Amino acid sequence: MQEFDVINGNKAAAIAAALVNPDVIAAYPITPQTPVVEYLTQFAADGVLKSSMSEVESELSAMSVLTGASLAGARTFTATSSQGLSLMYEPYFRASTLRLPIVMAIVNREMISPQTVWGGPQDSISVRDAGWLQIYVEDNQEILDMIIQAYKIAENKDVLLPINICYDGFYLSHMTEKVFIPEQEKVAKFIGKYNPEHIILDPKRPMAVDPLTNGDLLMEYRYKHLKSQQNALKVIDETDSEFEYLFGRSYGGLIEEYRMEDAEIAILVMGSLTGAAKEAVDIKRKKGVKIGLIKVRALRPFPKERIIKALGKIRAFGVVDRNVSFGWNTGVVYQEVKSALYESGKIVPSVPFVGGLGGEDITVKMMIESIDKINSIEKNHNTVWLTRE
Amino acid sequence: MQEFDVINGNKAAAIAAALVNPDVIAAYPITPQTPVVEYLTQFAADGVLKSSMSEVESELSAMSVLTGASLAGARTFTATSSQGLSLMYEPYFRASTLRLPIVMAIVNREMISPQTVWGGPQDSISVRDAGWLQIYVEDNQEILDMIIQAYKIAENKDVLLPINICYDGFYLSHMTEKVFIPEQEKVAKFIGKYNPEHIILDPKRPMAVDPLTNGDLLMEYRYKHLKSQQNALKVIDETDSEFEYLFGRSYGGLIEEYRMEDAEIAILVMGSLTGAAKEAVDIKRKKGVKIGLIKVRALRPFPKERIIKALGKIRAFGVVDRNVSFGWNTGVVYQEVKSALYESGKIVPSVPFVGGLGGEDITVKMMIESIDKINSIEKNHNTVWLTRE
Amino acid sequence: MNIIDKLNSKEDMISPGISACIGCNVELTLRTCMKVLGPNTILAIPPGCMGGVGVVGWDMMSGANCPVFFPLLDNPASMLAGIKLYYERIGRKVNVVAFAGDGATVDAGFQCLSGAAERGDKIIYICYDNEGYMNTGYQRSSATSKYSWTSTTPVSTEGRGGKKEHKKDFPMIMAMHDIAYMATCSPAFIQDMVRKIEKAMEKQEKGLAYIHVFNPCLTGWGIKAEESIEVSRLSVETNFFPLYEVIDGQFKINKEYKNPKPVKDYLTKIKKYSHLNEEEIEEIQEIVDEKWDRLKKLASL
Amino acid sequence: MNIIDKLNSKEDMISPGISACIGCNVELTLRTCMKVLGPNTILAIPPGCMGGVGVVGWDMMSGANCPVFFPLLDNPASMLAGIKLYYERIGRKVNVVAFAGDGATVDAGFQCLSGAAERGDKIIYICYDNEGYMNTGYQRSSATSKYSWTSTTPVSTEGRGGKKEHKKDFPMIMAMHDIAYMATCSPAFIQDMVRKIEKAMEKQEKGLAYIHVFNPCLTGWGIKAEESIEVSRLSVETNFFPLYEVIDGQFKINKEYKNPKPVKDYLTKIKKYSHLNEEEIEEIQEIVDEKWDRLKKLASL
Amino acid sequence: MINVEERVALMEFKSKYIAPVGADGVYVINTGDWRTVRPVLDQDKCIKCGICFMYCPVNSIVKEDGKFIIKYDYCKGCGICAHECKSDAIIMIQEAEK
Amino acid sequence: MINVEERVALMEFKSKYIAPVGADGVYVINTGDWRTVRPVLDQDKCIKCGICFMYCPVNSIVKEDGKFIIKYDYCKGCGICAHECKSDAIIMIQEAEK
Amino acid sequence: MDGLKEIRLHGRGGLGTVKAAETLVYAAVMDGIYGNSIPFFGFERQGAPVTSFVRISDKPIRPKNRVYNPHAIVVLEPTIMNAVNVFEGVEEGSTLVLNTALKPDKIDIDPKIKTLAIIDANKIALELLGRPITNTVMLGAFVKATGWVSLKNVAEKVEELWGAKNREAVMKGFEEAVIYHLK
Amino acid sequence: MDGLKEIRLHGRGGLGTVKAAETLVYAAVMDGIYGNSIPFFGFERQGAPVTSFVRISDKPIRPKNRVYNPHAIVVLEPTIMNAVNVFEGVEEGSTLVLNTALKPDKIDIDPKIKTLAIIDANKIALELLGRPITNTVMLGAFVKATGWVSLKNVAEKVEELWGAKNREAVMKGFEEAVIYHLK
Ligand SMILES: Cc1ncc(C[n+]2csc(CCOP(=O)(O)OP(=O)(O)O)c2C)c(N)n1
Ligand SMILES: Cc1ncc(C[n+]2csc(CCOP(=O)(O)OP(=O)(O)O)c2C)c(N)n1
Ligand code: SF4
Ligand code: SF4
Ligand code: SF4
Ligand code: SF4
Ligand code: SF4
Ligand code: SF4
Ligand SMILES: [Mg+2]
Ligand SMILES: [Mg+2]
Repeated sequence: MQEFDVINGNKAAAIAAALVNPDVIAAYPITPQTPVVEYLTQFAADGVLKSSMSEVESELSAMSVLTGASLAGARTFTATSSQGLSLMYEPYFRASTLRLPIVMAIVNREMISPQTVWGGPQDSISVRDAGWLQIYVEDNQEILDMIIQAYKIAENKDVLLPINICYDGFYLSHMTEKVFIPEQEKVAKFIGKYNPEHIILDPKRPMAVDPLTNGDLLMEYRYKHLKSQQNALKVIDETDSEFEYLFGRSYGGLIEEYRMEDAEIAILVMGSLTGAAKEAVDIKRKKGVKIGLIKVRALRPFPKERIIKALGKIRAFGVVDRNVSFGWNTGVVYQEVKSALYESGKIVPSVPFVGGLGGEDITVKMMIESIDKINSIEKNHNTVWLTRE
Repeated sequence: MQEFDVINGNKAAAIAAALVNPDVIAAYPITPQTPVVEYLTQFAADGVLKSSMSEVESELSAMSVLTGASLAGARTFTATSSQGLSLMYEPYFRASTLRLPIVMAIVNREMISPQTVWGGPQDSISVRDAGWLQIYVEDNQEILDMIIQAYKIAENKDVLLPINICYDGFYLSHMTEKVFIPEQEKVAKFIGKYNPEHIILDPKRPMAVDPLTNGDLLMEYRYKHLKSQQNALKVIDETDSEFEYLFGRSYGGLIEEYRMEDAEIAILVMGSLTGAAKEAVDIKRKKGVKIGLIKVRALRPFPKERIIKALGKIRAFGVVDRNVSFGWNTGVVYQEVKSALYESGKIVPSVPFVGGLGGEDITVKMMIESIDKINSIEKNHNTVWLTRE
Repeated sequence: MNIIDKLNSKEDMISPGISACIGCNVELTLRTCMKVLGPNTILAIPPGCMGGVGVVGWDMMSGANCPVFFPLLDNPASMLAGIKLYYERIGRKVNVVAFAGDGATVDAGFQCLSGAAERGDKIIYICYDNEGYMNTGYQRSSATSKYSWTSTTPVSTEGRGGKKEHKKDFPMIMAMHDIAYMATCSPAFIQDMVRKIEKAMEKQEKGLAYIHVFNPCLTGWGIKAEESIEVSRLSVETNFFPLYEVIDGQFKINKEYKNPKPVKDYLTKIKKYSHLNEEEIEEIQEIVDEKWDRLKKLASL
Repeated sequence: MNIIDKLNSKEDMISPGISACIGCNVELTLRTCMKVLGPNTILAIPPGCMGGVGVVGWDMMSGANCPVFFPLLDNPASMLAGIKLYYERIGRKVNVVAFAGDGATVDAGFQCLSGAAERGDKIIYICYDNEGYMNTGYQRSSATSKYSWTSTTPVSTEGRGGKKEHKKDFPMIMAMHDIAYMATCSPAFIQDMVRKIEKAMEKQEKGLAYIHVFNPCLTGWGIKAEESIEVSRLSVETNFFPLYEVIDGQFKINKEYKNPKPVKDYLTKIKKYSHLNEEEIEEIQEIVDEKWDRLKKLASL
Repeated sequence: MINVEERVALMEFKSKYIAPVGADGVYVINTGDWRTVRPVLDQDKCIKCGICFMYCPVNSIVKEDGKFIIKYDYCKGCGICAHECKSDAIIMIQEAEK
Repeated sequence: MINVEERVALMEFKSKYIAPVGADGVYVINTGDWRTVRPVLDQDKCIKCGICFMYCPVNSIVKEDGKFIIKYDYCKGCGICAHECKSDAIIMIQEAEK
Repeated sequence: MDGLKEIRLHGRGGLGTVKAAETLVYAAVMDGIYGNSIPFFGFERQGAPVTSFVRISDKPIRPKNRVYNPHAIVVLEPTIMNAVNVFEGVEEGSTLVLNTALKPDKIDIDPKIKTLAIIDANKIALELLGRPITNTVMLGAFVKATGWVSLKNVAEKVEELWGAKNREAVMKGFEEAVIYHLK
Repeated sequence: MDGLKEIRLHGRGGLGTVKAAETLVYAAVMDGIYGNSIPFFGFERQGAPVTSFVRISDKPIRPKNRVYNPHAIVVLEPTIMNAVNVFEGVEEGSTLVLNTALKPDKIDIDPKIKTLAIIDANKIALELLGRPITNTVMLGAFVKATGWVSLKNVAEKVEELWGAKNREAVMKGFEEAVIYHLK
């Protein structure tokens, strides 16, 4: 039998990091991520974690320390939320364009203003175009498993990109449930060693990092960056399979399909609200509604092909977004899904939902109502706000 | 006859700001924006500009000073580029969610890495989802005119949002051409006074700014923010007409259509490369190709309806992006256009182009090739990279 | 008017019920400073305990009787600078004041503050130094003192650990910015505090006035609620946190003890130091003595 | 070995052809420091003149013979801290060094540097202070001295203007961070500079070593190329920029002149001060004298 | 099924503001409810020095007609007043359940 | 018309690196070309003090066999050596067009 | 047990309310069933009222949101009921576990409550632990009142977290809680 | 003038190359035609070679990119030709305006150049302005060689920017430039 513990999402993240035992960790506390930092320091004090830790004075420094460490050849880890992510935006963007496979957990928290500390992935979704890989998870087990997978994905020679594992603040970070904990050796075997050959700061192998660069060469690097994102599509799926082989758990890679085999309509979700949505799907299925669910796990790279395929035979779908795209009057995932489907050359009637911002609950009841709505549309529909009644 | 001068884009921006004479200016130098700051200080030293100026120690402070000033009731101005925009991302995002009508010019510059100082709107496009209005312009006259319009749009009671006027670094910022300069009184009359009633820090009217806020209320503010972006769709078009009435120049508002009346295919562009594209359109038109052009001026709010309408009778189109969406293998504007068209319920064959990154030129020749490509497609096509040969 | 009657005559600018810990001396400091500053004040409370306990308010209600707002953790001084610039411009005298934790001041917001200091922005910046990030559960800050336990500088099972570095000497660093006014304060010395706030109000028209208040945190440090003031007093009486001020570059020590108490008297009142051995206490005593000597030198005419 | 032979025996770590202005003494400082530091060094060059002139390289070529990189303007110290942490971890001794302008150091990157100083990150941080943002065309920085013309502190047609505030006293501020080593340098005093870099290398294992080099900028300030060194020397001989060091908290003045030259001798060599009248020169003399007095106090045993 | 119009109406029901401001009065937490021990001041022992007044973190002690009075509305029962009083004029007693 | 495959091939032609590194040797600008005036050292006047060597910003002066020699490859012609030399052993002369 | 049980705990900042909730989940998992818990996160300081939610079920639990309609309410500190409405949203037929020195007839109880467990946890905690930290005592009382998780597994986790004295507190809580069945 | 003319100027950092380019645009606009100019921005410091581009046309100019195939090349400083290939991409039949003290036969000139204007601008600048800043002299020579903009408007703008002495420099440049028609 596998070992398990009853822990919250932050502890799952910290344990995952400890299992990986990265060389350098630098993090700055922010609600709801703070306990990750505290667990890690405690693990270090207890001798369980051997990483070098830097107690930085801000998130800008946290990401900068990791950028430096990664350039020196280190495997690294950090975690942050909302304002912290915003403050580190400059080095965050650059970590990807330098092709450094840094792993960062984002404990999703709504963006100020208004002043709030509660959940909502507006923070990470707003920076989805900074070149990182971004994966959103549903429960504490997935947090732990995906932080481990993250290293293998990010450090893959065909990828070499930083990666975010994003999980909802409070809903997961502070939610306690049972989580299986793999053995450290198995994890070590799974992820292997990080041997950077593409970029390094080492007097034994002197090179310049980031010389001034002409436009044509810059375009070449961009092209390669985009290609590596596309490579990640395959690598994320494969890594999930390899993980399953070794640890017996899998998540479907880029997306998870739930009861989609014979579905006529579909609901697309992301993150911790998937649980309530699955519950609602089961309830409606019992009532004869042929509803299926797609959990979008990878937002970057966007799993265009898999979504087109999954929605191939669908009559109507809806997307529940716990975030907004300010210039569009809908959520962001909905935008992305439309963009994907456009390329397939076929229009499927759709309805965007927005709700659960700033820590608001999205309940099973709201999900059922959403399914009813999806079931009723015949063409594209305006945004529906999911609110408390 | 109107007065004119022969000036570069940065000077056009500085003159526009001086004509508006905002209360508080705070800016930090960065190539290619720097001359804006220098012109403004010189205007102030010469007594032409009466604004209070703050010589901040970073862009984070620049935006923070303006946030404070705007909360106190000031009309404000700043300008930045690339890394500067990245460093101010945290207060930048918040300026919009606080609903402060700050006006900021973005002198577009490619994002590091690689290290570069040359043009490309990757900087502002990457933060398009931070709640600001964003307008992209084509030449120096449009810089000047739009910075003036920006105040009227941003401070409109139905909008009350900050706004970026974005222009290409070097291609416009350092390019010299003839620019008409309106009279200050006329400008003052056009934009009127800023009388903030929605949010203020004033002992005469004590209130808290940004108390801790529950999710349901936060959602309400988000809803209102989204709505104000939608309101801006109308306000941007209207302001353009009012401007035309007073100053005799207009730009089409959200989008400009060029030779679209009888067009069968279309090319969509944004920013300074529009000039080369128009040139190419004229050349191809002479050869009998029924090509039209759409200049996307507003990226936020995204002019969904107007684009759907403009592309209504088109057989095929292409989008030339001087930027990338890392997780998509195309540029961002292309993503947005697909998203818009999806809602119209009709698929028009399309082809995305990416080029001109990091200061690379997009020449008339490249534009002609792109038009040929658009003319040849029958279904959606993969990304085409526009490179030097 | 004596200090009691003076304070008694002033309006409390803060909501009477905020959820600070029972006995919190930061709450006392805030209420006292704001009584002196009065209603013609715009107050910035960055993220931290005071923001967390409701001073900025909740939903559509305010937590204060004057304009109050949340700057970001990293930009209080710059936001204030912008506010003040506008009020100066329109010719209105208003106190533009930050009441910020050590995290916001000494760490995340330091650069903005340093910039404002150099530019001479006419603001009053009060830092309440509780030696850590309390709002997020007591993590280490640059202001945390040597050997302190915090949740990110834990103590091993053998009782070794705590923070390895001594606190950043922030009052001195601010003094070296050559600002209009710099002063240190303690909630145990209310009269001294009131005078210094008044001085800051006077000096603010010349440039930045900075006040550093040392506020032992009951919950984070492990202090009994009723000893809130006693421990604060000990920090001064042991020279752990000397009270001094710098006016136009002139250093002046405000409390000088012929025989300062040993720093041990202070340390042993506080749970976060409970793992310290004699050498460690001795080492802290030495640091305190050295810093005191330097201060004396600077204050010598 | 005398200083000449010592330097002559060292390899030039920088590309022989970089496009710094003709006569730039920052180029001299960089080459000299890097000769001492040698090839076992990882060098950070943030955005600024030295990065702009090619020290980090171009396209796929490097501008140096050792690992060199561009940190951001605002994060050099933190990136170095990360690099050093890893090298410490794997047990390799490497000099991890920033060569950063005053803009990167005193303004945009100060917070990162202050954090690294407090944590005691084992890096060497060299700031070349040319009193402004030269790479972007000479705008004001916090290190710009009082009354300097810059492109953002212009002089009116009546000849009044320039910067209103005096330069942030950054060496002193860094000294008050209680770091392992702090020293000021001048390109006119190469021997002193070489010794201080060596000292920094020795001290770096104890924590942060900070070196502040004062580098008059020909192009920005308006100095004749051949007077590059002469003007640098005058800044020291007039006490405008005293040479001193702080080792384990002990202040030591390195060049003390019985009769320092009047600061006017220095100011009148430089075009950016050409609009100054007698009172203004007098005022700067007073600032210089006051600062010198404070330094003397701190250096007194 | 979700009625969109109703939902949208719900989005505008709570606040008359478009920006996050607190302008509807002062938000007060009943911190008197937190008190588990209660300070009791003995006017006979009191020498009217005002120390308790000066140090009360919640401003629960006021001077009225030359006397110092504890107002219990917000008093959290920290005990500072009792601890600091040099005349032992304040004692702390257990608060009863209501 | 644009051949997509060819264009994409063009995207990978220049660099073997995927990250922006400078590892193909040292980038050198021929700053000797900038020189409009040229320092000329008179060995007879020279007292071998090394001051010119110490202050040359581009390392264009070297000590060889006890003598100081100006290498003109990168010398920008700043004149510092001439200005600092206490023995007037260096003069600056106009550079000729090639 | 049959189906999903939702529980709400009311305590004060610094009294271990969240930890108590997590202990219930742990015990459920050790019992072989399922559970999750989530605190309501406000900005509570020492002394302020806090709330925590628990779900226990014999089937896997997917929703992760707050509890709106609890089947059981645990009040860890007597004076809390002065400050908050602990009965909000309570389901018909629910259980209330209350720390009080008062008798049931002195307490205002919502009519939907059908099972009432009363215990003077302050007294027990003071005796056993020297401080009025009641969470472990209340866990014992909760187990007695509901039987939803096993006493053994609660006690074991408590001992692991806080030592033998607190295990004793759980036991004492179980023993001394008085159960009333209300109509 | 007929159609679009593209011009490339070569100078050194600090010598006013960009300003010279802008002056040409200004003159064109005052002449009633169109123009734009854009500097090639590298990281040039004092002394390093720099480049600037100008377009002049009787029709509005829409493209804003760099000039690849110039119809005229202006070399502001004699030693530049040692450092860069000033003839890159030059169109057949173009004009070269060169600051040099040498005679044409001593200079390596691309065969596509059909008009050559030679002037010892350093000498003139030193005489007139006391410094070898040649941009205004070269503008005069350029006008003489091409006639694309009017001398009057160039001279006026130069006077506005740099005063009467420099106006004189323009005139002198116009007068003293020697034009050769090459085969
Ligand atoms: C950019 C950013 N990072 C992190 C946080 C999270 N945060 C909120 S308060 C706080 C601690 C503040 O400490 P301090 O200023 O000392 O105030 P205290 O909590 O001690 O009162 C932190 C880290 C934040 N709000 N913003
Ligand atoms: C965040 C950010 N803002 C602005 C810039 C633009 N910038 C590049 S170099 C520079 C000036 C640096 O000044 P300093 O450090 O003193 O170096 P110097 O140019 O004087 O050598 C500036 C402002 C930048 N690179 N990054
Ligand atoms: S945690 Fe400390 S500083 Fe914060 S409210 Fe409680 S006692 Fe005061
Ligand atoms: S601008 Fe100044 S510091 Fe920069 S290279 Fe030129 S002389 Fe040196
Ligand atoms: S401290 Fe004691 S003696 Fe003094 S006023 Fe208060 S109760 Fe009276
Ligand atoms: S117990 Fe505390 S809160 Fe109550 S009156 Fe005394 S000092 Fe004030
Ligand atoms: S002229 Fe300048 S560069 Fe040339 S050798 Fe002399 S000092 Fe060196
Ligand atoms: S400075 Fe003059 S004397 Fe000294 S070595 Fe150089 S040339 Fe010779
Ligand atoms: Mg603190
Ligand atoms: Mg500088």
